[in-house]
Amino acid sequence: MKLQFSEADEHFRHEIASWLADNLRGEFEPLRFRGGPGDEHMFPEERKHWERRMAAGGWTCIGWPEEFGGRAASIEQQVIFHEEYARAGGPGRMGHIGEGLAGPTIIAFGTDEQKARLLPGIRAGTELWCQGYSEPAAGSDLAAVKTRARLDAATGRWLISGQKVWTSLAHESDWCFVIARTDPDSVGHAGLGFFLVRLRQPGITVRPIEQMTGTSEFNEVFFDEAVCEPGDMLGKPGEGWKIGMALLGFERGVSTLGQQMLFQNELDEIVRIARENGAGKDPDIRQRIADAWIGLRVMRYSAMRMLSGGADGSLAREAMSYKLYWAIWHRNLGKLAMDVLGPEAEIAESAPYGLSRLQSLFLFTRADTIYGGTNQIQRNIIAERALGMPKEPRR
Amino acid sequence: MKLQFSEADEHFRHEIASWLADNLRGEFEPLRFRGGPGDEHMFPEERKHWERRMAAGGWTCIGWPEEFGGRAASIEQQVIFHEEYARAGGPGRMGHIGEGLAGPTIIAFGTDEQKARLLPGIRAGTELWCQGYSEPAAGSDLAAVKTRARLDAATGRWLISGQKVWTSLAHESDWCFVIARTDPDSVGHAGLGFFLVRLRQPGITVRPIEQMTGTSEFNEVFFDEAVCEPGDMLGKPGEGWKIGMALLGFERGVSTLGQQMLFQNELDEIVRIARENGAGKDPDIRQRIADAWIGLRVMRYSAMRMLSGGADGSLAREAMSYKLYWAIWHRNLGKLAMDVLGPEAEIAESAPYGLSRLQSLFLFTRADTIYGGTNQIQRNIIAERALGMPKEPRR
Amino acid sequence: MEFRFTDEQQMIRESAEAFLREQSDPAAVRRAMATEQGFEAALWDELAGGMGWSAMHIPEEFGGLGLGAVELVALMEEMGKRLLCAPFFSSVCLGTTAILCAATNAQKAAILPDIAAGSVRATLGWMGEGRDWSPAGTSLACTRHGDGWRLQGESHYVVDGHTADLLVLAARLPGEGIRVFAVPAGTAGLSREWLPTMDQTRKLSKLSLDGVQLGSDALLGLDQDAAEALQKTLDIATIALAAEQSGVAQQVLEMAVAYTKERHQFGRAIASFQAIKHKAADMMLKAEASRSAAYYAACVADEALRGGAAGAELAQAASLAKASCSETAFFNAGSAIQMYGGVGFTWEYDVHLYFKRARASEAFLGAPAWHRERIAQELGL
Amino acid sequence: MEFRFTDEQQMIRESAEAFLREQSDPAAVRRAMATEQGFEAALWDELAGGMGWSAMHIPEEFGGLGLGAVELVALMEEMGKRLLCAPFFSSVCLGTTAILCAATNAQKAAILPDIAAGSVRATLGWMGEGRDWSPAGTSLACTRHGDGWRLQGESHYVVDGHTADLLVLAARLPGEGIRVFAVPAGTAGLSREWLPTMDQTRKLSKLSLDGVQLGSDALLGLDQDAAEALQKTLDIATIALAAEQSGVAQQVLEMAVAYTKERHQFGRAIASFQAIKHKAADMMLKAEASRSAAYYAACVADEALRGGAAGAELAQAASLAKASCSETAFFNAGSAIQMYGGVGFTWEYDVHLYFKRARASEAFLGAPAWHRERIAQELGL
Repeated sequence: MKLQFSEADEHFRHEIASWLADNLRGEFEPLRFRGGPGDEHMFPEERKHWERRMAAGGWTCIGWPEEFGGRAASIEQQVIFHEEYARAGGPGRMGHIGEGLAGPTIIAFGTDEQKARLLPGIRAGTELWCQGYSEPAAGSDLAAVKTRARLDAATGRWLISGQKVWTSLAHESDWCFVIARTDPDSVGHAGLGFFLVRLRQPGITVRPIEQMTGTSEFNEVFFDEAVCEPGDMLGKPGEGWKIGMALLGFERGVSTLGQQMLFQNELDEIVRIARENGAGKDPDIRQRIADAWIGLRVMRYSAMRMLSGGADGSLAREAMSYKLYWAIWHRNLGKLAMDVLGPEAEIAESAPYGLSRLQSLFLFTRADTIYGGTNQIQRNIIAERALGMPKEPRR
Repeated sequence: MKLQFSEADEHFRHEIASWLADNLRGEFEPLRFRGGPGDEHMFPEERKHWERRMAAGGWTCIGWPEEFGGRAASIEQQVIFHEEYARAGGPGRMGHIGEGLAGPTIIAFGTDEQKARLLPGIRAGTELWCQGYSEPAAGSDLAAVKTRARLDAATGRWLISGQKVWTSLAHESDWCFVIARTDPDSVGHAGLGFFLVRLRQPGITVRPIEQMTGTSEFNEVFFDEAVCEPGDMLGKPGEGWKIGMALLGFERGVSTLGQQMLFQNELDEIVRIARENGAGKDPDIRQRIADAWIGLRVMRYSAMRMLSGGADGSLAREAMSYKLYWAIWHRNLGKLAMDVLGPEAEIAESAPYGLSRLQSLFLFTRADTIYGGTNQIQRNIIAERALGMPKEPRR
Repeated sequence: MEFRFTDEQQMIRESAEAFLREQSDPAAVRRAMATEQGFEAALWDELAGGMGWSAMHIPEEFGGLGLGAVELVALMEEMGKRLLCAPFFSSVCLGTTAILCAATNAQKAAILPDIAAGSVRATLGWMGEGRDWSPAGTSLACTRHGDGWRLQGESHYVVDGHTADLLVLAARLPGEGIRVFAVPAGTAGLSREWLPTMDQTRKLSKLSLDGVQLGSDALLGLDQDAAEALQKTLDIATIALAAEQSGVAQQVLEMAVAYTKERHQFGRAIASFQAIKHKAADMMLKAEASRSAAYYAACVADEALRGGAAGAELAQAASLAKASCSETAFFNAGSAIQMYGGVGFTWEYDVHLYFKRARASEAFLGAPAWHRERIAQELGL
Repeated sequence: MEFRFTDEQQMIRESAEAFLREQSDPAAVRRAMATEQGFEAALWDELAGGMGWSAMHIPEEFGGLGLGAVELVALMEEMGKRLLCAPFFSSVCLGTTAILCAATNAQKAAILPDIAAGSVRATLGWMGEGRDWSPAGTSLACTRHGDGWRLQGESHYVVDGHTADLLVLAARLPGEGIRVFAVPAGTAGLSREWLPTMDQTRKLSKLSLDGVQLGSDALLGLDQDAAEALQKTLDIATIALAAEQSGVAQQVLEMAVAYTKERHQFGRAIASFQAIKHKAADMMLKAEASRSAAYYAACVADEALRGGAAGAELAQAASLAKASCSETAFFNAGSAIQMYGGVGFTWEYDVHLYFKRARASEAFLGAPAWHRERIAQELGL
């Protein structure tokens, strides 16, 4: 066990840092430190350009195998990439769902044809993805999916009908992956399929959800006999649950490190304000800042431990608590930001309801403990899967 | 709504304060501030004498109706009594189960004969009571009572067999009230009886339980065809649950005020130490002491609100949260005491394992959130009975 | 000692409950909060003039109803439940209380009848940009100027300051403590700026005073240090705000419990899961405790207003109530969002309005840690 | 960066796990804790001499195994799981580390081989009766006396001080900072008193030094301020103690989960109730976080012992690990008692032993709030 990076890794660090210094400037200067959680609706077009600039520099999908355009970067290199990207204030990635979720899932479960056809667009930053998991009646109960997929025998197309919700960036994306029920008589985990669906088609309507911030990062996506072309299903009918679970595993992989760096930027800003406005002299604030600092360090090393586990999207026993940990940590950070700001925390940037970054952070962090599985669901998962405690009796 | 006591009440305050000043001295001096929770095993004989002195002065069972030897003291007067008793350092009452639980239950559910026969001994401080509620396999699940009572048709006696646990002062008491199953085929709340049983008889064995403090306030009580004489059953077979629930209601009545005054003494001691040893300059300790002070005030006024509710042992909706509140508060106080003591908290008073009062407090408070219904059970009760949330489905 | 509402108090409370349920429903709240003014004039006229709420704790000799802090607290609790958008807290709890605590009888006779009638709305400004909510945080400066006074500086976080008719302003007289002034809205040199806030249901403003000239009669009370009167005002207003938060805490509990009884997941109403039930139980635990804290503090405030002995506990009682109710309102509102799940996070559902109010009120007049430190000082630590 | 145990470290860990499961079972713990000495000599001989654990982080040139803090942490974690009663923490983590940090090479060569072999047990005394666990809390006074030194005063809370062979003692030289001395147990003027403790599984003592005369060679290192060496020692020992707590936290979690799977109430294993499951989940959350904290801190301590660059983070790492692991161990042990219910409160069940150890270790070397404040200072607040 050791903390130092190898010389080769430090060379890699220099490479990405230099590239960012050379490229995150000029037209991209206004994107620095923007587009993160709670700010995802900002500068979408500019961030799409940035995605393509990243791709041109060979900095998208660096963890992918080389045969799919990646660098097969080691865990250490991916850590370094995310550190340097965040340090430079790299904007929230428009392509992160494709790079971090859709791509790895296609690599793991797709046919050669699907890989050849779908991966290049992700790698090039030209095709953006969003996810269709949650449904209105099945928030944390993923197995309660009601969206249906019907095979049109004449055309070989799957026709998808139903509704997904909490889909971020749906209005900016080209593709959506959708879990839908292929067997109308099935319940729970069985009878689901995993579909790759083009968003820009008549059968799909995207409706933004206005959040408590007054902004709309999330959407409802309505499917009315939306077409999934032949060859765009991943795996076989009935494998949807298995593929979906693996995807959730990828979600908690390396991308968490990028998230941590955003957290570090947020914490740094809060510490800076506390130093400047006198809040840092308040003993209660001092304790809470120290606690936040501890929590972030712990997250970093927990992620490192976690990443030394399986690379197939399966989660080590220890990794199951990660989502719960960061969600609570981040929610506390949002509150801390307000308390450090003091009376000024209440004042918005502009009328009618233009919130400051830290205000958005504060409000958005209330969603962290809900989406991707509520804290309650996470605790169930930990208790049942990691600790082997019995499931609750069903009625 | 007002805070002041009436002139008559203030006169009453003077009366009890004077009596205590005149009587809690001499032979009783060593009892001051002793015998509270975690210290209940101390000075049992001396405290029995004190109980009789109290009775002689007319200061036992003051809330009982005058016809049973009480003073029919108003809620306000009972508040005052407990305040002054605690202020004077009155010792933990040996007779509190009789006065606060058995007596009111007999008054509410007993026959005239039972009242005439049983109440005077409680009032006089000569007959001490303990309670037989919990069982080893039915900790928080009171309805899972397995102790059986069989009617001996020849003698009219009930013969009781089974085991109770967590019975405090059993080795010092004359009587025990016992909930036992009269109908061997019954389950849950049905088929229970409420029995008044003499402890000193061959069918009963009391075995102390050694606690984490190294002391033994609690006992296991084994019943092997123990005799409940004809006429010593309270109510009818099948009414045990109803009576037991009412008794639990009495438990959360006026006696809570006496408990609060003990809490006040504990808090005062902790504040005194914090002033003396420098802990009071520590911002974290300051916050926690203030929080404890707030909590105790809140308890006082919550109890006052609660006591303005039903006098029949039934609990107002608002009162249901009281046990949970004080248990958590007291547990936090125990930890606070240790942290105020600092490094010295670890040092015991004497070898081999003689703990200081605050150490005992700290360890004992871990039981507060367990006995009398765990915190988890309390939350169930609040959610289901006060908030009307659905019961969990049974398997 | 009687620790329940009198019949009259109970009646006031019930009529407030009925009135607000009708008049301050979510639609009304959303209408009012979207405006810069922050309230609908017709509603104010009805509750102030019609219901007499603005006259509540003004003595009868000054045109009021002669009631006290317990009644104020009962109203504020109900207002919290319905997130009432109206200048009640600013005009009645802050402005009126300041006049009651600081002014001479002659001044009270001159000013209070209009406030009681609801035709004049007052507010209180004292603090600067700092973090100190006590009189020590007073930011405006005053100097003697001829027969009268001159005020200079800024007053921050003034509730409804941009719409109030009468601004009660505390100012620092160098070397001589605090003075409190009654400044009409139209006074020359006074400019008022509405500041949009995260909680839209209560409006804040910033006042700038550039060489404002006031006559000698603008000084409330005598020409002596008014720090104590200001502190008393703030403590009483703190208790009122705490009571409002106790109403918020209770309301979000009821909303969340109702929602979880309806919402089904995993084949059951989610209210049947222990995780949800125990959260609700903790919310109720805190809500009940906070209510006790608010009622106790109300009794103390009542005594303080009437000059009774228990008024000596005012600072402790205010800090106790604020720490308890603030923490509870925030905890309960946050927990309610969690219990609602995804929809709790939308603009469409009302729970975020309560959450934002809970946060704003938690900070206003001092956060829990600030009040606990105040108690620690009172305890001689 | 590699954040997993090497194969060799993993082997050390697994052999410790197997050894302690056998040798430090509850019966052995209860036997040892009931004595004044607090450990069984045969067990010490086996784990020190036999297993070589007392040689772990002593360089090979001084008779040790030449391993480092990561190995120490791996051992301490396993010891925490089994509540080992032995002077490992006192002799290896405190005493030996102090010598490693403070002594000259010649002194190390003279002292360490016996410690490595387990034939000499050391400990460290520095603090007085106060609440300051840093070198600033040093209570003994030393003065130069002829060629040598004279020590006067009391040293409190000395782990195993009444049974150690060699007492490493920090003392204050007025105006010149701290000096560290190696004082053999039999030295004239030194008296040692065992103090019974609430946690019986680790023994504390008080040392009284009344004009203790020492030769010049008793001073460890040069005649210059040793505050930095003492601080480094304390930080490394703090990290070791934190690791032990992480073991305690993990063990009580496993015990409580196993118990609740067996215990039936309301017709179900209580482990099937969400209230129990979610508490267990929170315990695991904290246990995992604490393990990450301890391992990270172990890497930093390793660097610090070897003089590497990351050693500069030592103070932060120690405080991070202690705050995290202390809070977790106490939370988990307390939660475990709650999950056991009534029996968790009895002497008969073992969970109270863990609870008491958790509390004692939480306070020792500084409670979480103390360490968080230290981090706040490091962050420039």
